[in-house]
Amino acid sequence: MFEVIAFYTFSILTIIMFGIVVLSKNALYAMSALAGGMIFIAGFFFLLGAEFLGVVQIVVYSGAVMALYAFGMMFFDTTRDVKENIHYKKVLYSLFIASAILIVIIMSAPIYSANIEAFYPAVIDGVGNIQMVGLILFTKYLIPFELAAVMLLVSMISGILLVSKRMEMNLTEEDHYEEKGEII
Amino acid sequence: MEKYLYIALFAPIVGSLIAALFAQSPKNLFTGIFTSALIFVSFISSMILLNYVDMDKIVHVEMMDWISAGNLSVPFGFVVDQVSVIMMVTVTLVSTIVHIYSIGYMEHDESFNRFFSYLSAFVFSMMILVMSDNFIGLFIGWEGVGLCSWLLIGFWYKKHSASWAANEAFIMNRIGDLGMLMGIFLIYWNIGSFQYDVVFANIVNLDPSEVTWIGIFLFIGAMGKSAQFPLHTWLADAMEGPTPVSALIHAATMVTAGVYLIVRAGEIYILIPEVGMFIASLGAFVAVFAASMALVNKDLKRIIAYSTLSQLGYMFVAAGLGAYWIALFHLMTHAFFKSLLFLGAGNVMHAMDGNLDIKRMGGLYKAMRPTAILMSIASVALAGIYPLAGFFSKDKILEVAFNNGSYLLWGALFVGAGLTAFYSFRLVMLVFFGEKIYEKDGIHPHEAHPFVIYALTPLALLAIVAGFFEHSFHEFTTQLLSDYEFTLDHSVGAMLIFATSAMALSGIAYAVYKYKRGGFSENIENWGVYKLLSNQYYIPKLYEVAIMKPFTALSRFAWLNIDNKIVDASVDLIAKTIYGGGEKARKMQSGNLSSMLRWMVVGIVVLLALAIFYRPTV
Amino acid sequence: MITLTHYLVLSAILFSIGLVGVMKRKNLLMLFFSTEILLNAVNIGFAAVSHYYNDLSGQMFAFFIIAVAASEIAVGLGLLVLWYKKTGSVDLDSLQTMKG
Amino acid sequence: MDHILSLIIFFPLVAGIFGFLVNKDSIRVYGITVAALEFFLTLALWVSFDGNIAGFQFVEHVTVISHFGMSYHLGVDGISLFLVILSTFMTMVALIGLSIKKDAKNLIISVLYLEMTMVGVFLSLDVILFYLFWEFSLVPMLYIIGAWGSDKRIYAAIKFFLYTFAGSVLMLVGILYMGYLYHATTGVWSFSIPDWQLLVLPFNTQLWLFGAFFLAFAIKVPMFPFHTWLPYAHGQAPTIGSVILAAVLLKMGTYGMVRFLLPLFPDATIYFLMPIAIVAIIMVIYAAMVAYAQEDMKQVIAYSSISHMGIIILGTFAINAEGITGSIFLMISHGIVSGGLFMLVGCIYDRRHTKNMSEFGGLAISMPTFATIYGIMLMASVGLPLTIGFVGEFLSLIGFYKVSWIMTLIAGTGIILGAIYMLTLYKRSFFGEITNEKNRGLKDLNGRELVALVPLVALVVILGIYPKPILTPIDASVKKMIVLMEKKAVTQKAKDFIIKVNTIKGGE
Repeated sequence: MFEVIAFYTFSILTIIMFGIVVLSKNALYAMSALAGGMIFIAGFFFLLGAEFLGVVQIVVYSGAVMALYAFGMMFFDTTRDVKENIHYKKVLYSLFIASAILIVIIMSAPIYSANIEAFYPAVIDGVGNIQMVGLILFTKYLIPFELAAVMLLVSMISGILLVSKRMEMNLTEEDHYEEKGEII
Repeated sequence: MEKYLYIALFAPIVGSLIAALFAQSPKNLFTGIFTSALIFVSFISSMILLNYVDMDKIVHVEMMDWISAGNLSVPFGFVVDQVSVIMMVTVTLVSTIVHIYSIGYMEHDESFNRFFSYLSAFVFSMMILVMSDNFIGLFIGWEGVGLCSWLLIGFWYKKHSASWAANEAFIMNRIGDLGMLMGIFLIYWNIGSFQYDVVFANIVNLDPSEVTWIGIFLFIGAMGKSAQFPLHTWLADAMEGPTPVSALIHAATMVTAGVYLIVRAGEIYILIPEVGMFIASLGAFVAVFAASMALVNKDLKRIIAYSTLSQLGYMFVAAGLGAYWIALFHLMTHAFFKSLLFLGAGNVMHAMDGNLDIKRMGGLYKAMRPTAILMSIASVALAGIYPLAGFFSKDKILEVAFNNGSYLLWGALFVGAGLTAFYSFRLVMLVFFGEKIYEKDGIHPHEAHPFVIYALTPLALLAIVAGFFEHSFHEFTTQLLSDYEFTLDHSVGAMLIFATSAMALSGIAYAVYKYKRGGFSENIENWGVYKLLSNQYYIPKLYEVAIMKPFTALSRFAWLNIDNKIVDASVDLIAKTIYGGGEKARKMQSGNLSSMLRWMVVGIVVLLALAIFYRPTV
Repeated sequence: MITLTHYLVLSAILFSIGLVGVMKRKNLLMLFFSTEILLNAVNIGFAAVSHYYNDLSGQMFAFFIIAVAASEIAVGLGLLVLWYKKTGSVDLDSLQTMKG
Repeated sequence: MDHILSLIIFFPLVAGIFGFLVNKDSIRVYGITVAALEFFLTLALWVSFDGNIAGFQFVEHVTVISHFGMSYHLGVDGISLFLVILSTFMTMVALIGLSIKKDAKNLIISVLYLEMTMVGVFLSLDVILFYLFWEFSLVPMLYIIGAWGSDKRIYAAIKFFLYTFAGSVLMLVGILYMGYLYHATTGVWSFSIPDWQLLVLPFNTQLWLFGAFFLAFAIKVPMFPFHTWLPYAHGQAPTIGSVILAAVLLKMGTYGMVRFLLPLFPDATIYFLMPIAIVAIIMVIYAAMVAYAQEDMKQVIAYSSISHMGIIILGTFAINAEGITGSIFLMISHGIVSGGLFMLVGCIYDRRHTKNMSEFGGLAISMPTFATIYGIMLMASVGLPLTIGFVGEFLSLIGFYKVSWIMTLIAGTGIILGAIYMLTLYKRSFFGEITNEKNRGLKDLNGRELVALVPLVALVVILGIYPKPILTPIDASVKKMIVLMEKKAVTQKAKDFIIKVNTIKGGE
């Protein structure tokens, strides 16, 4: 019973939060709503017994990613409303509807799962989720895991380089004389 | 004897090729003499062969293979038998005389050498035509004479009318050639050979309907070459060529090739009397039809051309009714007197500075007596008066028609005989006697060179005496050709001869009488009949309106409308659609991330829809 | 009882919301937010399948997706900042130099 | 002599590459020398060719991708031998007659590449290799038309390229499917023609594959109604391009028909025989009529090519030894004759810079040699006996007569119409008085042009009188092919038909 209540509560909250993200005109509100939505998603993870994933979700998304966005937003003028000119509204809205309907149809379609077998059973007696995740991550998924690590490292370095002062100076030196409007 | 065969065949082409080397250089008497000499050599060889050929002694050679593919095999083979040797002698004799005559006739022409080259090439083609031992060889000659005829009619190519007439002749002949090819194809697929002997030996085993078709197709070929109705218009126009050409090609030899074909293929036609009857009927029709046009024409050469047409009709009557040796006999005698007539006309034409209107001549007898005598002899022979050559051959044809019970044909030929006599003497009277109208045009006629006249005498001699060889000719040719049996009573035969002679004589008499007294009054030119005849029954006009113009219009329509506007346009339309589609699709690639994202979503939607709704049955 | 289907429908709804965002928003930052929504919608699906089928592979994929998302944001934000410095705008319509 | 075929294919390519190093002034001599050497190589091939063997000779086989059965497989038989010789001969003659000075180096090298691809098409026994050469041949031609053509050259070049390319793409699908079928039947991958010829296909499959291959060949030939690229290509191409296009490239289509359609899909061939024959007849008559309506001398000859190709197709689809042998011979003779005619038009174009017949008239007065050679070529084109044009036309028509006499009669009107448009052309341009003063002082053919044209004239006459050395090898190979077709045919109807058209009724 608790599970049902929790699911619906989280569902409604997540949808609302993400709805705000998509529709809000203020970037700050959108970001805050996104952070909230992430936390609720972590709630789903806990509900599904994926504790490790839930923790990672909160730490990485609500913590690190949001912090990054927050820093990023300092560069922009966030007080101003986001102005967006939308052309071809009819096309746009029909696309919204078509895509939404289709996706829901797919997902709610009876999923035939008879021949899906679990290779890595999630629950073994006496072994917790985090322990299992660790086991699998470092056996079967070792190489992807290492690659993900390298990828994160690379992106970190590139992130730093892109925004760092020296880099910026080089770029502005080259483009100093270009007028801003020309590129548009 | 093979040696003589090769000499007879190849001497003309040697002459032609050597003359061709000088084609672009100025006049060189040597070419004329040289080619004439070689044709004469060919004539001598033919005479030797004529002497040699007898019952069993036929010269038959196979020079080399020509085409062989599948089951088909065509050699260059030549045969000298009773029929071909007659043709060879006739052709080479007339050719020799025409060559010598041309030395005089063409003496002022800048393309003297070229002329002799063409003329000898023609003789060569004609020799192939008559000497070949198979239908394909015949066809080679057939087309070869067509080509030479094209070259020679259009010899004075600067004249629009000459080149037009040349093309007309070639194209009309091609229509016939197609028919002939079809006949040859039919022979091949039924018998598997083109050799005369094989074909004739096996033709009896064929289905009668197939034989009928073969006969019809071959006759279509003959119609083209021999200018039978409705393919006759080219012959009169072909008179644009130099006169010796008209004498040689369009009177004595090439146009008679059709008759030769029917005679040669007699063994086929004997099986299909219905087709033979049709040939004879058409021949009789042409005999009268052409003679009627000759009655009113004012052009010297055209009159003789129509006369030729009419005489070809006579030959076809004989050939169609199965009297092959008579057809061949008339072919030979006709060759002599008709070429004589033409060559005489050439002299007249020269004397009149190229003027051909007989109404502008008259009284030329004084100025050119030998020519007048020669032409008169030829005309008498043509009219068929005893004892000249025409009498023997033409009367025989009438007899055949009567004998066959085809009284209608006989009647037509009988009328034709009268007409022939009339127009021949109308011509003689208007040209040589009466008032000297030419003096008004300030022309001073002069006789041709003496050697030209001398060259013509053998022809005149033959036109007079050839008829007396009838019996030996009959014996000689019927060794090969099937004989024709006369069942007529002697007295009826005599009656017929008398009637025909009377008809011819009265025709002559009427012409002489009428034109002595100044001819017909001018207002007959307003008669409907006169107009009809002088416009050649409006047939050339009809061809122009009903065939040439629609064809040109249709061709232009096919090009401008069908080809450009439908076929090509539809191709271009495809290209334009694709190009236009690309032009429109280019907008998709606006570089705007937002619209790209939208397209991405479209893609996702489409793919998802496919994944859900399209389930291939495995 | 909450079944797998519930989770998948939820995931689909969230994904749709993300798509709407991707299509509608012209602000690059907002676009990033929308991509996050897309990724998280999928993550829920993975986790749910993993739970109901008793197979940890789903969680593993979700985990890697988080890693990818994190690095994407790091690089993406860097570029965005650079772009903003250059043009003073984070509007998508300013990114049209690749017009074909 | 083991690798003579490879040598023949790749010699022009290598020579072409070295051609880049040759000095601009001596490139013409270099090009002619290379083409002449190549021609002598093919002559050597002919000399050592055994005309009594019907199968492939000088076969070279090197496996390239064994996994998919693709190999470097060459061979020559009676059918292809003379087309190869024709290609090298016409290339040589066209190079001798070349009068273009602008960028002559690039042009000559393109022509050498083109020669390689043409020879390659005729010599390949592997279908993939065949397809490669088939497609490669488009590129140099595209360049030749596009770079040295007249005003609308780009349009013409692109049209030529895309049109023929669209057709051959369909053929590629057919090739792949055929390869797949071969694999499915035998378990081995192979793209070699001799292997494919042994594969018996079910009737319905044959129909589809026939369609795919046929369309590619039909566009190349070009058959009505796919012919419209040809007048443009000819009209705009420089003389050398037209010569090679008409003499050789079109023959690739009909060669493909003989090599692929007949032996691979005998039942489909017989099934589609009548519709194709009808189209061919339409093509003969229609093209002849359109040719008659043309103003441009070159267009007349272009359309006459279409008309003659119709006869070739008729001969091919007669399915008897006479017809097919005739059609192959007609390919060769048409190559020589139309090539010669295009060169002649090129000669007058060089002098007057126009090809419009109304500009001419009386050319026989100012250029007698030119008129004579033109006349001989024209007569060969019209199909006069004892010229090269007659033999093929006669055999093709006699072959098809067995299939249908009435259709042969209708197609035979092409002979008449051919005479009409050709003689009209001749009359308009050569006969009459000189009406245009510009035509008065024209120089007659010069030495270079004569050197190029006289061999053509000689061949026209010699092969017209003695075609046997060419007919015999062709005939041997064709007979073998017909036996193969008869054996392979799956339907009784087709078997009966093949036997019927190859027998003479009342023969001994």
